[in-house]
Amino acid sequence: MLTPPQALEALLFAAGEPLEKKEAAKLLGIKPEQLSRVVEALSGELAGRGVALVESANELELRTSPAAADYAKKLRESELSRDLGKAGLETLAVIAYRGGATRSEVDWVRGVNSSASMKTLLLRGLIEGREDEADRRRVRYTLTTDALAYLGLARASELPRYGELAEGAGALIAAEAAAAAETPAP
Amino acid sequence: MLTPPQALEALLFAAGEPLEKKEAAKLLGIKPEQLSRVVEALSGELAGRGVALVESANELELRTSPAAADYAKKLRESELSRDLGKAGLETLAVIAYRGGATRSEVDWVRGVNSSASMKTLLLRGLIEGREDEADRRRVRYTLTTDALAYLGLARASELPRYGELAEGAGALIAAEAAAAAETPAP
Amino acid sequence: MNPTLPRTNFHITTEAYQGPFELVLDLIEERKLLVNDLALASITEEFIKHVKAQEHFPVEETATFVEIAATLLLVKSKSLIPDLALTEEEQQDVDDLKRRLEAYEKAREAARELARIFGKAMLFEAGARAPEVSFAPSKDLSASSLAEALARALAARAEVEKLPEARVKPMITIEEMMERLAARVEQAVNLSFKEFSGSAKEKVEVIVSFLALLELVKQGAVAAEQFDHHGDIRITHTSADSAPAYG
Repeated sequence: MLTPPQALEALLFAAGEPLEKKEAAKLLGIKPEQLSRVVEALSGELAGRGVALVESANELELRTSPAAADYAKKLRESELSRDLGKAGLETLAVIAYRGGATRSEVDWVRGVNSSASMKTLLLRGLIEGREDEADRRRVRYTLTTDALAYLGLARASELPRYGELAEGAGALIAAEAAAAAETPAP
Repeated sequence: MLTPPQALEALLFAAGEPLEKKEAAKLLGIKPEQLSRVVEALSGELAGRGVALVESANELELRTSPAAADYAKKLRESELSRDLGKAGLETLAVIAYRGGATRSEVDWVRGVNSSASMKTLLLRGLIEGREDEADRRRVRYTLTTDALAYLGLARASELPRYGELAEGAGALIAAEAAAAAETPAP
Repeated sequence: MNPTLPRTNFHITTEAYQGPFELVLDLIEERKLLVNDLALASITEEFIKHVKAQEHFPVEETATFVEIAATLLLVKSKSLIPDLALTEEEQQDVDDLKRRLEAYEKAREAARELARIFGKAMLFEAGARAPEVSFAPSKDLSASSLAEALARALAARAEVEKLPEARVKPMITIEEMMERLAARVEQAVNLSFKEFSGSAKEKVEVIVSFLALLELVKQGAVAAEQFDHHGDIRITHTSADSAPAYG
């Protein structure tokens, strides 16, 4: 009999692609709120192995571990795609370090219209948009597991200098208020 | 730094298919006669887990372990019985109304990366890919005959609001193709 | 700020500034200052010079650059003439600018961190195994659900393309603001003129050149406004938040 973390590993391995957290909980026969403990346990068990668990806001995926990059690269040279430009990186940074952002938040922080950068990131599958749970008229963008994989990170909290560069809740609320004030009701 | 068994695990994971032992030793930078000890070590580490190392005379492969067979089966059933959902239907619609489309064309119409949806549609036998006649490096996806029969259609032009919707998608593709040709990375 | 980070990627001098915040922060960092009133006042002139000199000015952002110039001038005015009382709205503009600059400073630093690691130690996905295909349509699949899905996707795209234009801010308010500010600075100078003692002459000169600067910005604002007749000037705050789901 497999333990829940081992069952999760098997599921993710069999899926071969990102699995929705909701779906994973269902297949494991556990409640969604119990999943985070299983995720944590599996991450721990995989520490120092050749395979790592990558966790985005909505999905889970198995990937080769950061230390294995040099080996795996030999097999998959073609996947290394071109760098992002400055605008793309800034947009990705706002979304990453805020743990997700709406389009107006990105514009607010960068001081320029970020539509073109957002579009490229969406097309490259580095960010995904979903209805904001707090306000269903808005879309909140978060990093995909693919974006984390390009950065060599298992989860957003591993971002470099995360504590220092992540925006506190206060700044976020200010940004929302500012954006709301300038945005007429749709 | 990874140990050789961990590096082997990453290699087999990234390969997906069975890897020749000779090739594995070369990629690990070890002599072929040293491989068996690495294989043994990895087998030991994976014992009782959701993933197992399968060894034949000449090849190595990672597979879900027998103990995890039930989970893999449940996953497969769930993958095949799930609703296609918004992303899946949109992707299938672009391919249907265009009478075939490349991956980039689908992305352009939807404005987001559609790889995951395409994979699902392929797995469920709703679309199939063939070399694009215009450009052999690309794959062109079309609806399978099964899918057309299920929809009760003899040809794409019988789809509801065909003229209007096919034209709308075509216009977006033309605009995006032109933009992609002239702009470098953001 | 980590001084050991390579920053060459972000200081290509031939590249046009993408947005006003980038220019403001570069000017402040050149002077090794922190984002505060003093720093903002000290870079105002330089900012305006850059804006005027920039040939490859991103058309869409002209309005934003002028707007930021106006706010910087408020800060500068206040630093030169402490008697000048800012209205509540003006003070809010100044506070808002400082908050946004702080947020952008972090985002820019974060972007440098991401540039450093992006693609360097990639986590590779599982190798593709040949899929076992079996025909499995779903309950939500029908010719009409396909039509609805495509119509919805096309509508969402049309909305995204359309939204920026919907939020055009009239440029005239900036010009008006400049004029009001110039008038108020002149008045404040006249009022407090007698208080100037020994160094009065110097200070008057500073303020006179500052007024000339204001005049330049006014002209810039007018030019930008005229440009608006030929093409839309877009303000950055879109809430074009309708986008199809990823997948």
